[in-house]
Amino acid sequence: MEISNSKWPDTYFREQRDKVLAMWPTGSEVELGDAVAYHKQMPPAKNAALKVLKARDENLTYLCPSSGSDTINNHRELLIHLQNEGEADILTSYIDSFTRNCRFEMAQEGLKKAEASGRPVLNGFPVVVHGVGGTREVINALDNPVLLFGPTPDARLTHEIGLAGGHTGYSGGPMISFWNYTKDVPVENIIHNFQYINRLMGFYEEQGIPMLYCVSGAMPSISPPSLMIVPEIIEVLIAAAQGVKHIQLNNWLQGHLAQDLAYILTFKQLADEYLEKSGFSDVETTTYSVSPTGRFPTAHDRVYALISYFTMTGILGGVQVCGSRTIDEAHHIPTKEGSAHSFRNARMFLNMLCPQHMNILENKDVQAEQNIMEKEVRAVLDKVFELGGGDVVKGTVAAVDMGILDQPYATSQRVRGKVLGVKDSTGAARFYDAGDLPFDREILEFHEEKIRERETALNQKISYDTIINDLTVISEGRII
Amino acid sequence: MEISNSKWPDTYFREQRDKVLAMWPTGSEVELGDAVAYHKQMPPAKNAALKVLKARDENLTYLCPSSGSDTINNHRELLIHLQNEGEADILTSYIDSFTRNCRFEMAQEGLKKAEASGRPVLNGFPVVVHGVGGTREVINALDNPVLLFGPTPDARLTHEIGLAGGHTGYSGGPMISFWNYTKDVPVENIIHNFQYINRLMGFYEEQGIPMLYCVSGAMPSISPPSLMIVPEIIEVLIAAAQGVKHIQLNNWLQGHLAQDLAYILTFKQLADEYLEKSGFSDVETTTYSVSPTGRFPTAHDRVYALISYFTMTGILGGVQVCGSRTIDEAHHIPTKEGSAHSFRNARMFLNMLCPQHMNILENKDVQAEQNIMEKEVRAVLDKVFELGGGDVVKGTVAAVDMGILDQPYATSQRVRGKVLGVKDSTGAARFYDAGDLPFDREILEFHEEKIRERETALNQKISYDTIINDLTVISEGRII
Amino acid sequence: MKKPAKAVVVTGVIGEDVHVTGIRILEHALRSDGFEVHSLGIHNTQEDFIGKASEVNADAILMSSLAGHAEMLVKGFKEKCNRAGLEKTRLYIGGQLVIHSEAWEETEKTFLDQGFDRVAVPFLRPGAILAQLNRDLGTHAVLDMAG
Amino acid sequence: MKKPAKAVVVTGVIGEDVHVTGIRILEHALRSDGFEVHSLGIHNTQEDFIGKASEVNADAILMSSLAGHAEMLVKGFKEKCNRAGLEKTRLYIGGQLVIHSEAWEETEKTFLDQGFDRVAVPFLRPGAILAQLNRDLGTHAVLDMAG
Ligand code: B12
Ligand code: B12
Repeated sequence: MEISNSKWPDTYFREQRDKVLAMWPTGSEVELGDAVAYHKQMPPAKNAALKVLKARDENLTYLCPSSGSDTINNHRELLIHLQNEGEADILTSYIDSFTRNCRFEMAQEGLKKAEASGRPVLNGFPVVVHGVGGTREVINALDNPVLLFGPTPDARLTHEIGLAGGHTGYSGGPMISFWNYTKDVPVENIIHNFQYINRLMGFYEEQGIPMLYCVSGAMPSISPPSLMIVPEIIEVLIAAAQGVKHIQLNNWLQGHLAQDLAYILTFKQLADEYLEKSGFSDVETTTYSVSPTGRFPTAHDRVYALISYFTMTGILGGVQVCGSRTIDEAHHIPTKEGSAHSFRNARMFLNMLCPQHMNILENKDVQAEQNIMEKEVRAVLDKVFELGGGDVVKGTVAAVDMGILDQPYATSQRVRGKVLGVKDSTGAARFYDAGDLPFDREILEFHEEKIRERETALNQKISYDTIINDLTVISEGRII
Repeated sequence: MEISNSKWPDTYFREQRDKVLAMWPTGSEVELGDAVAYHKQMPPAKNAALKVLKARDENLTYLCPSSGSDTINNHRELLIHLQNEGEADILTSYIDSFTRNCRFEMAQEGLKKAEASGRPVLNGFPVVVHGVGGTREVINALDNPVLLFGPTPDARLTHEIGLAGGHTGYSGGPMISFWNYTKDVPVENIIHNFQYINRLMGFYEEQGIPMLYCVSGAMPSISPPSLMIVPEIIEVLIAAAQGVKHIQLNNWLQGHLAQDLAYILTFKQLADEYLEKSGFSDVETTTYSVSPTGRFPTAHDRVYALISYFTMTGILGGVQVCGSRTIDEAHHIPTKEGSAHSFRNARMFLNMLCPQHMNILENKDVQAEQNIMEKEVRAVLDKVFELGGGDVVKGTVAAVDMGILDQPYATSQRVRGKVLGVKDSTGAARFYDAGDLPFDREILEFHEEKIRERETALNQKISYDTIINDLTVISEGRII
Repeated sequence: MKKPAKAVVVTGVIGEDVHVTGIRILEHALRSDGFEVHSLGIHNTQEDFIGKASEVNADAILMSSLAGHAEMLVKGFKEKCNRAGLEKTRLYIGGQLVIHSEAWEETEKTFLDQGFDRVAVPFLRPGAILAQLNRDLGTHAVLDMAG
Repeated sequence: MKKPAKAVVVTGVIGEDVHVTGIRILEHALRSDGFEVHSLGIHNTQEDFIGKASEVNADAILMSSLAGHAEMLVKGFKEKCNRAGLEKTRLYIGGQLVIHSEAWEETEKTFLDQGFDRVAVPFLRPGAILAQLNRDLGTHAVLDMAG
């Protein structure tokens, strides 16, 4: 499939939409004129893009969960509870994994089971089978904005229905969906699906309805942040090309304070720089942070500490939106009670630290991390542009093929998978193997040095067992 | 009563001991030779003073609760549970308030009730009525050091029995006991009682048994830290004069990160400096931090965040021992389960942050706080020395009288009580009224400026209601 | 010139307890609401309360206790009040009265049985306390305070 | 030259689930313990498992599922295995099988009824899994791993 980073012609978009809306009966409910009207009558306070800009202007940090339930009732009750009891500022419709993979018939079957049994069956909100009307039943019951949530190779129909249903943004992206959510789908196909989604958001923007698009890049697993920042910036540029105007920069916190803060700073600086360079100077960027997706501790007392810990990082990083997992994370889909407790914990921590406007970003450890991170990102990203002859999409397709864009523990067989991360003696993520990434000696030696330090601390060579252990060590109650 | 800061002659000490040991029958159980022998056979790992020095050398932060229960069984079970389930590194025997006030007959009555009813009746461990034998039943069951805990005007017999019983330190001091634990006792009497305690510890040190003495200065209530540091340094110098060799510097965290960190740095620097100046260069000082004693939130999810929050401050401040309240704090004497949950929460946070050895102490906000704090402490302390003609004890007695040593919300009628604190717009404690403290214009203007900022933020003048509200605002879920 | 107080109350902390913040805040609220407040501070015996109440002819005694020993400390207080001719003086107690967790009804009953007219549930806000007091004494609220 | 494996297993994730970390770690442990591991990765149908198991004549199938949809995804699996002549192939499933909180016994029963020989409780460590597997297959543990 031939693909590039240029804006889709209306005609092409229209053809594509006809196919997509035909994927499931509820597609026929989508009528853009009506959707635009629906959004216009919503109070601005329910628009996620406007709300995060307010946070940026007023130096606020908002709290945002990532959860969803299957039936209209369960989902509405969950979000109302999160809004009123959990004091969550922005809400989410986490999409179930059947819908994420366009297995709508399975989603429907699960939904029926859930309605029959009265207990949750699906791991998220099946927005497509609920259709526009069902989705609006949820949105209408709330005062806060709601985002669609969750990477997936094909969220086109999900967006047609989800946005028409009143969601004002989405979190996910083509790169993360490729690495971590598919097995054998070419990256160009997934990018194409996201160009569709981004174009649709662009259309809403053209109608005067801001839509918040939150890129995700890649799922971290003891990954030096450049492994996430590079694909995230690629997602940013793909979105901007289709007319997306409000982009949220997702920072995947892994626990090392200096490295996580440097991630937030470096990503924002370089995203804005590459947007500017590529001629998208009218795109607003805001920042979001969320805790890692490695295995969680099972004990609530410990998880509360993690929730507080990652809230701390988000606040010190000055993000506009701070995401959080819940005390149910290790066990099952978050209940509304567990979610509310979790967000009250995050809120308390936030209400202690936020008003202080303490700025530790000039800390030398943070700057050292920033310095190396920036070099890594530029090295890879510039290579991608070079390979694409200036076109980031063409470059991406080539770079994935050559392992210049690479990820550890990818689910896709189309990924080189040579890169591997390990923690250094302070718990920061370093390259154990930098695979075929186009790094110079300085970068490589930096990581080798850190690895040596860890080996001295352990007094043994780092084995595959060390690496595996690093993946789950937080669930055992410590960063290292 | 004529009193000065010179070491007690043995003869005088002996006379005093005879009187004290006669205060309650169990006094006769105390035999110093036997006590020394008992301590000598204890493993060094059970000595608090040695353990905190290890922490200082190895850059570790230990966790320490502050709790105690009434019967031998309850108390032993509580401490074993805290040690094994709560992973607490140093344990405490929080002393009940009857014993603290030498109402031993009431303590005995309460203890009988507790033994009869099987439920706790006293708010701490009545060490005197339990006697040396009873106390050792608890100590022998543990692997970690145990401290006596809690300010009181007269803990002489408590120390005779508590130390002979195997405790290896104490937290409390004459100044805090005067301001916050008495109604009408002259400060010189309380200092005299503490000279006794300190001399007793000095005796153990002379026998080669390190004893950890943790000064406490004054209970904060929206108090600029110099209000605590000054009396704490006075307590340090009184202890050193009687031969105490291991002193722990208690930092009362009130929640403002920059101010709390500056407290930890300033106190340590000046304590060491004044010890040196006064010729006590062989005293080892270590640092301890603990969360405030203002009203706690009632909801566990919020308290967990506070526990994590204050653990963060302690770690960033590099303290050797980090204290913590529990999720039971607002409700009742901590249960063993509540305590264990609380310390597992603190431990998780510690295990995330500590290994990073992140140093933010050169942060400019921290340094600004340090700068003003140091000026305040020197201004008052030097005046105290001047009033005492170089004798800190004589100076203290005079300064209290003149309101040069002063506290807000003191319980003692003998305190001037003109000083009053209020939070600034970032949640830091500032002087609303500096009373008769010998401050120069620069210091006063600094605080006035901060007060003005708060008034602008509130856009109203600060009223007594604002001040009162600041006292309990954390329990409502926010620093300001 | 200050107008006469609408009612006279004696406040203080009983026993060896040092928790004074709560009652101080309460005293502030009481004064602002027009009560004449005689404050005893901490470390008071039953006799201290009774002596002051008789002296100022108090309409009510507000006794605070947080350290958890209240039950042991108030034994026989009501009888002593009666003997001192304070039958009509209303007796209030509040703070955090017991050290263990038990149903509030149990705690309340314990102290009602001891002869107190009202037992304040922990954490009760000054506003709510003033409202109750004005109702009981038939006085008019001056402040309009949220509970 | 590598010595012959002590037993042959097929591993993979069923359905639209992407949780691969757990089974990958398990595969690593299995290989280190001398098993011949045929890994299918994520996004497999029942047929994918059966096809590979028949092809390599597997002693056991280890099916992983975390996303919470396992019950819907394994329906009829045992019968299909039998029809494919895999009666003797032992069927294992593990991960996090249901999305709601229920007693483990219930969950276990659900999947035993579906024809699985063993259902792994969530968070089970590789060491414990290897031990069980060696017991079931009568093979000898090579690694000595803590549960
Ligand atoms: C601050 C504090 C202290 C300070 C007190 C400073 C001071 N001078 O006031 C210090 C550090 C000195 C202290 C010491 C101790 N404390 Co303390 N302390 C607290 C804490 C954290 C807050 C109390 C407070 O100030 N609340 C804020 C005020 C505004 O609220 P309040 O007092 O409840 O008063 C309000 C209402 O209750 C009501 N009210 C109060 N009195 C009355 C009376 C009447 C008649 C009415 C109608 C209403 C009323 O009006 C007020 C305004 O709304 C509480 C736990 C908590 N609640 O978070 C523990 C707590 C009360 N302390 C406790 C204990 C045991 C002690 C100690 C014995 C040490 C120890 N073992 O922990 C020592 C006491 C030594 C002694 N001799 O008394 C326990 C009490 C146990 C229990 N009752 O179950 C608590 C619950 C902590 C705990 N979980 O262990 N403490
Ligand atoms: C990491 C993670 C992810 C990563 C996965 C990365 C990857 N490629 O593996 C990402 C971010 C991609 C992800 C996505 C989603 N996740 Co997820 N995820 C987790 C998390 C946090 C940890 C899982 C993990 O890696 N554990 C570490 C490994 C080592 O342990 P393990 O997998 O349990 O495996 C061990 C044992 O179970 C055993 N084992 C495993 N399989 C088998 C099989 C056999 C036969 C045997 C014998 C043993 C065995 O051996 C392993 C070694 O000890 C869990 C929650 C938690 N546990 O903390 C949620 C969790 C599993 N995810 C969940 C969900 C719902 C999702 C999503 C659907 C999104 C959403 N709505 O939350 C999507 C899935 C989309 C899709 N298409 O599948 C839910 C599942 C609900 C449930 N089952 O109750 C959980 C519990 C989180 C939650 N509370 O909601 N997730």
